[in-house]
Amino acid sequence: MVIASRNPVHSVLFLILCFFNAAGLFVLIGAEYLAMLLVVVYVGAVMVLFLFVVMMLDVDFAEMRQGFLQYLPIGALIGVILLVELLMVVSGWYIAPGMLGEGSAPTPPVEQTQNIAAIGELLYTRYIYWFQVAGLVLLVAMIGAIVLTLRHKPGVRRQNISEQVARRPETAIEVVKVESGKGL
Amino acid sequence: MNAELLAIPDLMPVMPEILLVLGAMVLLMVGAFGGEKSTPLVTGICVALLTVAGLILLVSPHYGTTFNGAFIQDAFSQYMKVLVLIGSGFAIAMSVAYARSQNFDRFEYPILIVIATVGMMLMLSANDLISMYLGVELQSLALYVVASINRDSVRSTEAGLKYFVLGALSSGMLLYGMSFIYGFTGHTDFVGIAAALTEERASLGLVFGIVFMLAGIAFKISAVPFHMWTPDVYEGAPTPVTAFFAAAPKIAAFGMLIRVLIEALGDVTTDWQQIVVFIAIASMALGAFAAIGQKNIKRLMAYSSIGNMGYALVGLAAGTEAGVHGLIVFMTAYLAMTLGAFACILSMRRKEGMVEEISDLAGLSKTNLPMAVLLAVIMFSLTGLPPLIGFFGKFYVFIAAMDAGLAPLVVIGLVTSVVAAYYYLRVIKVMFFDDATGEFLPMSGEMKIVLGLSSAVVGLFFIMPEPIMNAAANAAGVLF
Amino acid sequence: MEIGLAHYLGVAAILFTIGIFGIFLNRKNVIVILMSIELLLLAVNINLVAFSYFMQDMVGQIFALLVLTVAAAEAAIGLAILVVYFRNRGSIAVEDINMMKG
Amino acid sequence: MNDWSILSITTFLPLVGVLFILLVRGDDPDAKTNIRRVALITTTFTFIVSLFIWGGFTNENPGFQMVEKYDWFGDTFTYHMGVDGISMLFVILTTFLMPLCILASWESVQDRVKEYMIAFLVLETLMIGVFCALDLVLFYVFFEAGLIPMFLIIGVWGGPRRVYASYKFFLYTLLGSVLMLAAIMAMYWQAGTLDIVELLDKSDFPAQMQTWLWLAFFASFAVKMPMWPVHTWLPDAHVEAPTAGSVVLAAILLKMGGYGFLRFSLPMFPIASDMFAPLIFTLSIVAIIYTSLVALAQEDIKKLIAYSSVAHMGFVTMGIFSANAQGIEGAIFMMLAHGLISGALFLCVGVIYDRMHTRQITAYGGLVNNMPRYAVAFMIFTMANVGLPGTAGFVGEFLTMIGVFQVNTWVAFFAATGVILSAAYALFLYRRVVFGALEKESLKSMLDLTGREKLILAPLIILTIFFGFYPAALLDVTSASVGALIENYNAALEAGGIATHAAAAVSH
Amino acid sequence: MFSAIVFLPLLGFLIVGLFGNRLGVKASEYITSGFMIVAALLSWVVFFQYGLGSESTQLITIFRWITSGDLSVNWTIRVDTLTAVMLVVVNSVSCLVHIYSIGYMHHDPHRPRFFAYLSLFTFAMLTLVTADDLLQMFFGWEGVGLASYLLIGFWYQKPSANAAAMKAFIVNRVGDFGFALGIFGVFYLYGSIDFTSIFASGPSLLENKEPVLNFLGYELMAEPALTVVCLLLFMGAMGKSAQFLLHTWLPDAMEGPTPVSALIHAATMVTAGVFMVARLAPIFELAPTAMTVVTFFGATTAFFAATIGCVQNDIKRVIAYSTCSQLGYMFVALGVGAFGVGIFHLFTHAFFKALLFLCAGSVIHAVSDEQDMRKMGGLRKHIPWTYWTMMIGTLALTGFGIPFIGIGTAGFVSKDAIIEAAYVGHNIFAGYAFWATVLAALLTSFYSWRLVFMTFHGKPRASVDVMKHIHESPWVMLVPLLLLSIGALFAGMAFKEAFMGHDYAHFWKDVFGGTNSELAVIEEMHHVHWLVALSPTLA
Repeated sequence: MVIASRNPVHSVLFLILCFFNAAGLFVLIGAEYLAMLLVVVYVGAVMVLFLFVVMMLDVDFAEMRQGFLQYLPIGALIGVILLVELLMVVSGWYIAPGMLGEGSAPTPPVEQTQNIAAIGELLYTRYIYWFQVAGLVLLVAMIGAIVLTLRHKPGVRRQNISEQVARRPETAIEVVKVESGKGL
Repeated sequence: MNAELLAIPDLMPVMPEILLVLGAMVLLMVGAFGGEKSTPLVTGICVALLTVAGLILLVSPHYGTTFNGAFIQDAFSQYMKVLVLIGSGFAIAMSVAYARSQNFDRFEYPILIVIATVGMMLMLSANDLISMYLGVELQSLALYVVASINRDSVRSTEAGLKYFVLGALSSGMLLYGMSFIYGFTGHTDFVGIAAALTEERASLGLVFGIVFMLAGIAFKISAVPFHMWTPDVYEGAPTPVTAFFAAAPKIAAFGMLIRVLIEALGDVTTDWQQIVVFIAIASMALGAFAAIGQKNIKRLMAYSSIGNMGYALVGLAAGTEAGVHGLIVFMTAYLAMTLGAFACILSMRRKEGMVEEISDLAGLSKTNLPMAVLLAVIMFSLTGLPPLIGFFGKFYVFIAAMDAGLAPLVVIGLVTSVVAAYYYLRVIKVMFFDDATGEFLPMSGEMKIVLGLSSAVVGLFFIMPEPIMNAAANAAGVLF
Repeated sequence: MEIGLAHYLGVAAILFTIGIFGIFLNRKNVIVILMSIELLLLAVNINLVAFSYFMQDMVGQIFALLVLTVAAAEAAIGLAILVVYFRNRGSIAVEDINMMKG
Repeated sequence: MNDWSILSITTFLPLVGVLFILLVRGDDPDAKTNIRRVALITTTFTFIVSLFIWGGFTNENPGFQMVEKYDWFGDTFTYHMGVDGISMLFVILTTFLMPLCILASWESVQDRVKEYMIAFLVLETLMIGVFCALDLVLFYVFFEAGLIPMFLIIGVWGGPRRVYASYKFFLYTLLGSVLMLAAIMAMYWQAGTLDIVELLDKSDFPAQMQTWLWLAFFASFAVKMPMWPVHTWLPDAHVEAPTAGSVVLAAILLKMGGYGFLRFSLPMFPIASDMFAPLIFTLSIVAIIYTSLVALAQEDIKKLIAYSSVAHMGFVTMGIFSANAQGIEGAIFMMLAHGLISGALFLCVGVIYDRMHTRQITAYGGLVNNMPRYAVAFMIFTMANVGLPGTAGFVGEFLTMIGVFQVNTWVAFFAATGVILSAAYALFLYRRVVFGALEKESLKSMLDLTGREKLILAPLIILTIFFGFYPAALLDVTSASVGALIENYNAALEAGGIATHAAAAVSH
Repeated sequence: MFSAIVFLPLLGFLIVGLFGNRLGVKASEYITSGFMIVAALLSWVVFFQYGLGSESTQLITIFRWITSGDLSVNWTIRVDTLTAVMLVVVNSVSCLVHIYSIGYMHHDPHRPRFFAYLSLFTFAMLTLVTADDLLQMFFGWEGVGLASYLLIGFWYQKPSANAAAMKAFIVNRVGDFGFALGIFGVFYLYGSIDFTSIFASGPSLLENKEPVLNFLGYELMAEPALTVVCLLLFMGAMGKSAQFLLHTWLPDAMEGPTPVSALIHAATMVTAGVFMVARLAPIFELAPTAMTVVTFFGATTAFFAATIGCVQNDIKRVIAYSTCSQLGYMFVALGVGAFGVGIFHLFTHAFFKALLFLCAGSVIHAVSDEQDMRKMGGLRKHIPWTYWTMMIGTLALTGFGIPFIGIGTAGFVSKDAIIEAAYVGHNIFAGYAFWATVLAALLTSFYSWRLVFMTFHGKPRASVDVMKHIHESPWVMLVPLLLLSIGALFAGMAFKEAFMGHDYAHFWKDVFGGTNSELAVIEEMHHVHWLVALSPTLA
């Protein structure tokens, strides 16, 4: 429904639902921290952002579905083929026995460490590099969003404190010598 | 908690990147507080930063891996990084005059380019799927913004939007592929993947992973069939941005592609060779044929770059040291030619503003002979005529492919290059054979420098080929 | 029935397909495309986490965490661009993104 | 004997001229004159230097002489120059014709003189380089780079349809030569070297591969020659090119194809050459007869001569692939002679074109009345073109035909009909242009040859006739190298299990 | 001396050709004519030395021409009897034509050019007849073709002249096509193209029992191969000597000035084909089939051309067709193996045909360049010298003489001999040739006398205006006429014994290969039936 619904607002809501489900799955396989993150970050932040934008842009949704069907047959065909292939690939998937725990960073037993602690331990030591780069990515996102959307609207009055503080009589008052008999 | 985890990693190999990142942040502050006035200063310092980083790389490179193998610095990454830095540096320099005339002299622009450059450098140094992905994203996000930096222009923002949508899609595919590879090998670092792969033959899952990953990267290098964004973005983005897009990110993506395919997946060459061959053929053909009808020179360059990526992929398809060597030479050539060409395009300024139709170049040989000659040299080089650098680039790529038994591919490549010759010739024809329709404003100083340098490399490479050839050979050598 | 790796991967595959489907079939609204991308990334995350769990390897989860981060950043940028575009063009219908052709 | 790199000096001397031309400032008539002078002096000097090559050349030595070899691109390819009996004369031909070309464009080119002269000088360097290069890539570099100046010469200083012509020229040639490039790469892969000398020494490519390589090289050289049916670029290029451009095109650039066949196809792929000889013969015959007939129907003087060039090149290819001494030496001689003669013919056309600015045959007639000297010169070259004995044109034609007769009489039979046809079109042209009453008003004011034009044509006349009577001057140079070439060729064929023509022929 | 004979005309050509305009007309005429006179005298000396004397074949190599592989060609002067005969013919006629032209061409502004061409032609013809190899012969062959082209097209403002010149050149080229192929064939068979080695190794070729030549897909044994080669060479001869099918250019060539017609199209160039076949007699003899074909074509041409000659109105064309016809006679003689006879007819024919042409020129000159016989008539009184010399020429052409006692004009002696030779010839076309030649002789008489009567007798049909201007030619034109008349009258009787009589062997030495066939023919000729001998006279 995320992609099929007529109204984008509904789409967003369905997407949120989807994320919740995924979070549930994460919990099932012991990735509690990620599940929480998914809910907090995605549902809490990103999806709200989406919703905000959708509403802000206030698009004309009336003609949303038109034209959808015209590409449907071929699109569906491709989609189905892709899906079947993927399912074929993954259905037979198994983890080679020799590979269990042979990864770069074996999961510590649940009894010893909690999931969040395990992640933190790795992320801040061995994988500090990725952490830093991810930070950088967020920085870029920030700069980008600001650059693109922030605009100084002309005509809006702003308070400039330092200017106000630095105000001096010389700049504030204009002494005009009025010639007699002329007026201003 | 063992000591290994707590030891401070060796930061020396990462020096250039650290320098750039810190510099970028400082400049951000400068810009934020300095306001619009500080733009020239920021721009200048950015170029300086890039230069310094390049010099560090050139003069005292520290080879080695660090951050537990997530980051690698070797001759290959060194060489490619220098290329990237050159591309970025010149791109910033070229944008100065443009920015002044087009009212988008925002200080964020050079900073974003610097950060994108850092992203590219990380891509080149990535020795791990995650590092690779983060590098890609760092670069891509910056580029999305840069593409739509001229936010008041519909075309610019449309370009940004297109680039973003397709770029994000490609990231998704890249990631999906990566997840398969991870799932199959149990590792994200290249060494581990390579080690896992030597033990057993590739399964269907791995092949799928590779396919998705290649598709993702193909987006980044705008190879067919993932090229759709290229012409539109080239045309829509502000010209200096296009110049930047055409040069540095392609090189970085290619470097990354080479490393992942050779280092990590070197043992399953047969699995990806077919795909690369297909993409290469499709790119070369599309680049050659689609460009014929173009009127806008930026679109022309877009198709040209698609085609060129096809040629580069030929070298990769060979999968041999010679192939990589050829590819590196080719990318060097490509960089020089692209920069030169865009220096010319950026100089197509008239009193009433920028123009970018090919027909606007008419009679350039009468109004501005040096520019016409140099652009012609670059066009001939793109055609692949000796003794210009474009010829040697293609030559080395093709000879490696021939060596690898890909003769049909080579022949197709050569034939498409003849087709491509047609539209390159058209540019020359317009400049030399047609009558002038109007004069351009004189070229600005930095354009002259960029154009001069790049066409010097293009035209005179054959006299002194050893430095580049040896460095490239060196770079290729470390991967095998 | 034991829920195995294949099931997780299957779910991810379906999500991924829907995502792709959404991008290519959508002719009307760019924002849906952005959401489809989120779906793709979610699929990836499910994959990663599943692998991580069944291989007993933390890297997968860390990868997923980073993907999550980046996806958020991407969404921000994407929306920003969308907004800017909307300001210029007054529409975000896919059909209208056609200033340049060729 | 090779103390001073004479080949490199000859090759790059014109570039020195380019530097001097670049130093000339200004666009006024004086500057133009200076530019022309510099170009003339450079080319003349180059010619003089190149004569030392001939002077130092040992006829008896079949191998390469005056060899220079330096590292260039590491071990892939080297800067390797040298000449042997096959190539040396082409170098001389090039250097000899260039001053004449410069002189020929002395007055006809007034626009962008500087660029024009630079283009020509660069072209000269590249052309000499082609004949001197002893490394495949080096060869290819020179071979291909020649396209650039020629493209510009046709395109910038050409006639009304110059764009079309230059494109056609460029793309045809490029398409052919990229295939050759593919073959070069395959050779490198197979033999591990691109050094021509080494490749010649051990030309033992497998038969199957030879076939492909041969075809690839053929694609390039056939276009360059040009052979039917890929000749169509030539008439257009000739018609549109400025006079001197036509001269260079006809006299030298076409020869690269023939030279390539001799240098590569025949010695390196003997088995394939033997196999494809019938193909070549067929195409040559078609070229000779068909293009002669086409020439007969032309209304444009230059086009007519261009078609005649195609026909003559048919003789050359035929001679080369007859693979015997007469055929090959004849082909070489023919190329040299054709260089002089067709060059001269184009110069003759240029003379009247400069006066009338039209190349339509119908625009002329009766020129002998007021241009008797011109008529004489034109007559001599026409006759040489026809292949009248006593002119240089005859010897080559005769030798190629006698050579091919020993291989295949059908071919000789049809080639000989070309002799009739060439007489027909050449005389038809001559009659319409030169003979008859001087009726057209516009022609009456035309003046006879100027001193400059005499200076251009005189050496060509002298050489045309001299080599007609004493071709040994050239044949002696080539014989040793050709002899060695044939010997190797036959040896390779025998090794390949193919009966050679020599064995089949009657013992004398 | 030999070099002088050959190269004096060339020298003349070069001097006048390059500097003619500066030297002036008079000087040009005198230089070329002077050189020619010297050359002519020298060639008579040679004739007496080599023909009548006992000098044997001599080769003078001048320098190398073409060396390529096995092929080696030199510029050589070969002197033997055949050459000597041809030298005499060429140089004498040429010399007289030069002198004649001084008078005939005196209106023309381009005289230096004309004389240069004449000398060039003579030089080319001389290289042809002195050639020691096929290629040099080919050089001369084409050289005369060129000169003929230039001379026919001398009046370049006349479109018909240009067309005729082109036609001559191109038709000749068709013949050359065969000649060239023949040369290739000879080289292929013998590995050499110089006469000395060909003749030396000629018969040995026949001993080879393998197929020796693959010609156009046919594997040929030695004899057929030789036949093919000979036929190809003969094709060249047909072109040059205007034989049937390739004769069309000759009548058209009459567009050129009359002295040119006399020199080229009567006396010398057209005989090049005859000369070539005679020169290659040793090869032709090995190929009987080829000889048969030669006979056939010769006979056909002799008859056919004569029939056309009967209906022409242009005075020069009549003579041109007669030339064609006479050349046919010569080939008949060659074809049946009577080489000496053929050459003898060539020799005598040169005198009387040149005479006829020059007379015709004189007539034309007299009637203000009118060539149509229908507009002449009654000229006998006005130009008596011309009339009488013309009579002599006609008598010689028709072969007037008294049978059995050996008195007669030059034509009588040689033509009779040919008819006799045809009668006794052994190839299958000999009989055909005999009847063809006899009939042709009849027709010859008819058209010759028709010409004389139409021109000189009857009432003047020219306009009054023209008649007023009729005048006898100057002496410079008449002297050559007289000299040629002497030749036409007596050359036959004087040299009969040498060419085909008892001095045959001594005269010709082994020029024709020394085989016996032609001796046999000569021998038989002397014993033919009286009726046969009489037939030409009757005719």
